[in-house]
Amino acid sequence: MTDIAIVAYAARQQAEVEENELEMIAPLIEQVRSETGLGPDDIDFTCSGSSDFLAGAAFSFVLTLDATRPVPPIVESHVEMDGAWALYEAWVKLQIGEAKTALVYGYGKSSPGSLRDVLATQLDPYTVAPLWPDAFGIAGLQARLMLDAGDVTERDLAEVAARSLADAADNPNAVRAGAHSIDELLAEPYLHDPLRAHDCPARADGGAAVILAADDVARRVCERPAWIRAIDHRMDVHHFGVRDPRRARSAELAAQAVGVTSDKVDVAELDAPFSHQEPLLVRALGLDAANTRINPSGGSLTGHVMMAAGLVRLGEAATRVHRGDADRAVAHATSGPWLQQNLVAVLEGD
Amino acid sequence: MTAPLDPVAPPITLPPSLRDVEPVQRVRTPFRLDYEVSAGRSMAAYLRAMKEKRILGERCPVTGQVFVPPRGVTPTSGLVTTELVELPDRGYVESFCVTRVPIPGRDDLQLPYVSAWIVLDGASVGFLGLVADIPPEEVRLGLRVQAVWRPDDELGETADNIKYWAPTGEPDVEITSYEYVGQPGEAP
Amino acid sequence: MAKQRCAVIGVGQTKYQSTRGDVSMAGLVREAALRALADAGLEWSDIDAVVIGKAPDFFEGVMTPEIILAEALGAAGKPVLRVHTAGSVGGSTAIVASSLIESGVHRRVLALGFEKQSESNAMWALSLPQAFQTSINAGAGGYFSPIIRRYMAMSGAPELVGCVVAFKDRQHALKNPYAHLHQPELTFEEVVESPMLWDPIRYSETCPSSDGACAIVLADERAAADALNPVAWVDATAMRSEANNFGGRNMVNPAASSLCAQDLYAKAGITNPREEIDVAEIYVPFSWYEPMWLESLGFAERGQGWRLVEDGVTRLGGDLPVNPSGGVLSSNPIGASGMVRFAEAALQVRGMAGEHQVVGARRALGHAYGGGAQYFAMWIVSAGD
Amino acid sequence: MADDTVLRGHVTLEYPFTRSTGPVVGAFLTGLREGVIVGIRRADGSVLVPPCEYDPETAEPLTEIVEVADTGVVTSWCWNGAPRERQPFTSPYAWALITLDGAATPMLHAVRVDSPAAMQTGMRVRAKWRAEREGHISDIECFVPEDAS
Repeated sequence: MTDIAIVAYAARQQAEVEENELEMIAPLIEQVRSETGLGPDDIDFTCSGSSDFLAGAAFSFVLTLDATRPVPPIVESHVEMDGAWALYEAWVKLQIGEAKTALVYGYGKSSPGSLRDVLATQLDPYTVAPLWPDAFGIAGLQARLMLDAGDVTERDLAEVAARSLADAADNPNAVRAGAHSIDELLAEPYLHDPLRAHDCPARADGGAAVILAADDVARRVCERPAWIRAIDHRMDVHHFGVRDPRRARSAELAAQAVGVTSDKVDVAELDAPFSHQEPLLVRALGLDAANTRINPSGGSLTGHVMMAAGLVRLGEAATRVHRGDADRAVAHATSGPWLQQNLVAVLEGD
Repeated sequence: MTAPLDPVAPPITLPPSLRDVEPVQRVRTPFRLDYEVSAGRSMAAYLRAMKEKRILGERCPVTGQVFVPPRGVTPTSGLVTTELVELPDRGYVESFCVTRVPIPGRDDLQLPYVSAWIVLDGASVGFLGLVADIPPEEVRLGLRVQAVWRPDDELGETADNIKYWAPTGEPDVEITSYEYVGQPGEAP
Repeated sequence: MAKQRCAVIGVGQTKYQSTRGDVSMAGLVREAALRALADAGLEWSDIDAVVIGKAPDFFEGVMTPEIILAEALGAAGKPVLRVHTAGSVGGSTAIVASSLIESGVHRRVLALGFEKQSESNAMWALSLPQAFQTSINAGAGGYFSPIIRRYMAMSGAPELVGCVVAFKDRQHALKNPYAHLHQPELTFEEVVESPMLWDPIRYSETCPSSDGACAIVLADERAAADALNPVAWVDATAMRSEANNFGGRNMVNPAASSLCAQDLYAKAGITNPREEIDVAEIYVPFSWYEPMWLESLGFAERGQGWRLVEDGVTRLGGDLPVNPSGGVLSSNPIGASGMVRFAEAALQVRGMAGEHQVVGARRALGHAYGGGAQYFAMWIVSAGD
Repeated sequence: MADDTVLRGHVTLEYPFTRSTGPVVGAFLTGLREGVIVGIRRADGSVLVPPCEYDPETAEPLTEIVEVADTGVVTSWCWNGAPRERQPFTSPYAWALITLDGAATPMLHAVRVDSPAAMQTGMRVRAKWRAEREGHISDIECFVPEDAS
């Protein structure tokens, strides 16, 4: 395997961004380029992730291509997925050995449409989506199953929220933050019983950009590259009756494939849009919560950009390796209802 | 190997209650999503100028190319635009299509109609518009045209303010290269 | 790890038609995937990963439909990627799948492209209402007509060259059981007389709107050795993208296209494509794009591509058959159309193209493009040694 | 730029999609029109509702459609206190996973009760059928507690 690292990361999350998607993503690309000194001509491969259903337009990614300066033409691809999977595609390209550097970006604006309704169109279109179940209702069913089974208590969920909100205070990209006692949170009314508002993701507009580099290039442009030691992703079945919502089997498989538990994990950035999904993922990935700092950024609970949240987790984990805060970090991305599809990566410093 | 069109799905068996009834084969699933789209900074300025019958483009900070309509970032730089420039409402037809099929939501367009890429004087790229006041068969590459605006009381923050483009009567622009976008004589 | 060799060991297609009313989306993709597995002699459990490509999700009104197709594609517990690069997506999807093999990450990958356009309709999905202005371009024809007009003016090509291409591809389609348009009675005169929709594009010079899916099984060298049928080696792949509109852009022969082809040939060791390539499956949704792409792809000099069409070079039996399957002009399930080109190129060098087989084809080009002729994906496949 | 405030435009994307169902999903919808609920049998004998065309684990095709009851047990629920446009009701109700008698796995639908206090995991419910049915998931108006009038 070729050694490939995340060498730069930039992101923006905001409740509502007034710029269009192109204006929103271009400065982030510019930022990772200037951090690494890699200009448009120095990038061998570009890959992005976004969704037409968020933009409300077909072929919406064609409009944001201009942010890459695609004149002259570039080697480029796009996934209709979270940018984390664009990073995976770029990682594969770099593994072949013909490309040394890659620009990856993901973005989405949830504010123009109603994301909760948009996500209903991701469900079985014949027997489920026609009822237009919203994303919070679907997540609430999963939370209740976990509560009923004793996997978690409502206090556990409030603890996740309180810690995330407190950590988010140090994250300029968080859209929700602050110090709250657990009892204070538990006193809040239900939004969608059993979920309270702080159990649900703080939707945001925004995006993230990352530069990947191989071997010597990574060492040249970054003081402490975050080496991608392993990366894997898996899909679960969709049918609501078949999946055990208390588990994320695809996350378990991906975590095993990358060897999460083979060594101590200093930091884990998990894409858990709902509070109950954090303990579920901690268990699925086999993390030792007592010795791993979970979501020091505040996580998706305090700022969630659809189609970029996973790439943000990769970037946040890499940043902690860059800064020397962590030697070994785990990053996770997810897609689909009840954590149907999951990606897990292990990042390490030298 | 199986023959090309052999069925691949095995037949299903039904319980007695469904054996003698007409099977459902289609299901209606009406779809509707609503969006409030933000124009972005450059486009907002462009649309507001449109209301005053002015056309704004943006200048690429690297190449100096002028793009219209402005989208906030020029593809020749990848950078967010800082300079907007006002362009005249005149130009030439770079190429065009005579459309004879109706399009959804445009029942007002009489067939056939001519849609054209119009390069405004001073712009580096074509700008999409309708050409009228001339029989479709007389529209040609290089034709000089000028904007015909909607009446003042119908103007809004929309590109639809330009009703169509009409011939100016000036001599045609001599096209030196049919392949390249932009002002004649500036092809690479 | 050095770059691994990659081979096509299985191809599967559905019958393309305007409405596949007999199947769900799952049933549609399943049909292509099962046929590809059968061709490869594999079971679901042999597949390491699935790469799905399709064009806008609005066609089916399902966001990221790969989420609901996991069961149908045996993808439970496996990696699934979803590619969307506009019209070129079928080609890009095959290339992403091949990179999973070339990188050594996986040994057997299922690539699949599909579109079930009949769930809505193409004109709606390709001309969605936009904010701040009403649309004046009617679908893809409205976009590409002005470009074709420039090519006609630049090349001085005779007016009926587009009709020659359209008639040729419909004749080819008669030899392809999967093709959507089977029009045995069609005459050249009928092609010429068919109504102008997007002048200078006639109705007969445009592609249909199809339901359909296409699947390819890709394998590494070791897995290819166990393949049931002859394999096609992937000699080279290339992708390029460029901006939609900028001063000096060559609309007729975009730099992204010609540079993509140059890169492809360099990787495949091809110095004279006209001599070294036996058959080409080129993405031609509007007839005039055949001569245009022939020039861009280095098969003809600038402004001369139409001569190959006129001289019958691109007919089955000609010196460089183009789209013996009938091409996009005869079947167009958008998300799969590019992959069909790639798959048909592979079938040719495997000697498995049936009635539309180009005799002795050893090396073939698969090509796809999308957006405003901005996105390009190409591969060269060849027969084994 | 003189005026720097946000400028927004409205877009409505709307289409009356009509989907072809294939035989398996079609059988489920045919059943709804006829006032019965059907599932599909897996190799181990268990019944999936709604029926799935392919086995979720083995990817093998499933073919045996079987009838299940229109009564069952709530295995999970979430209160929808502020229903959104197009959802089954305009007044509050619960989303629920319901395992029907004879089925091994739950399906999603709405349960109509007055308040979350009336909802409980493990409660028994029955389908409330519409009088006019067409072969659509909303042919079941909702589920209600089994003993409700």
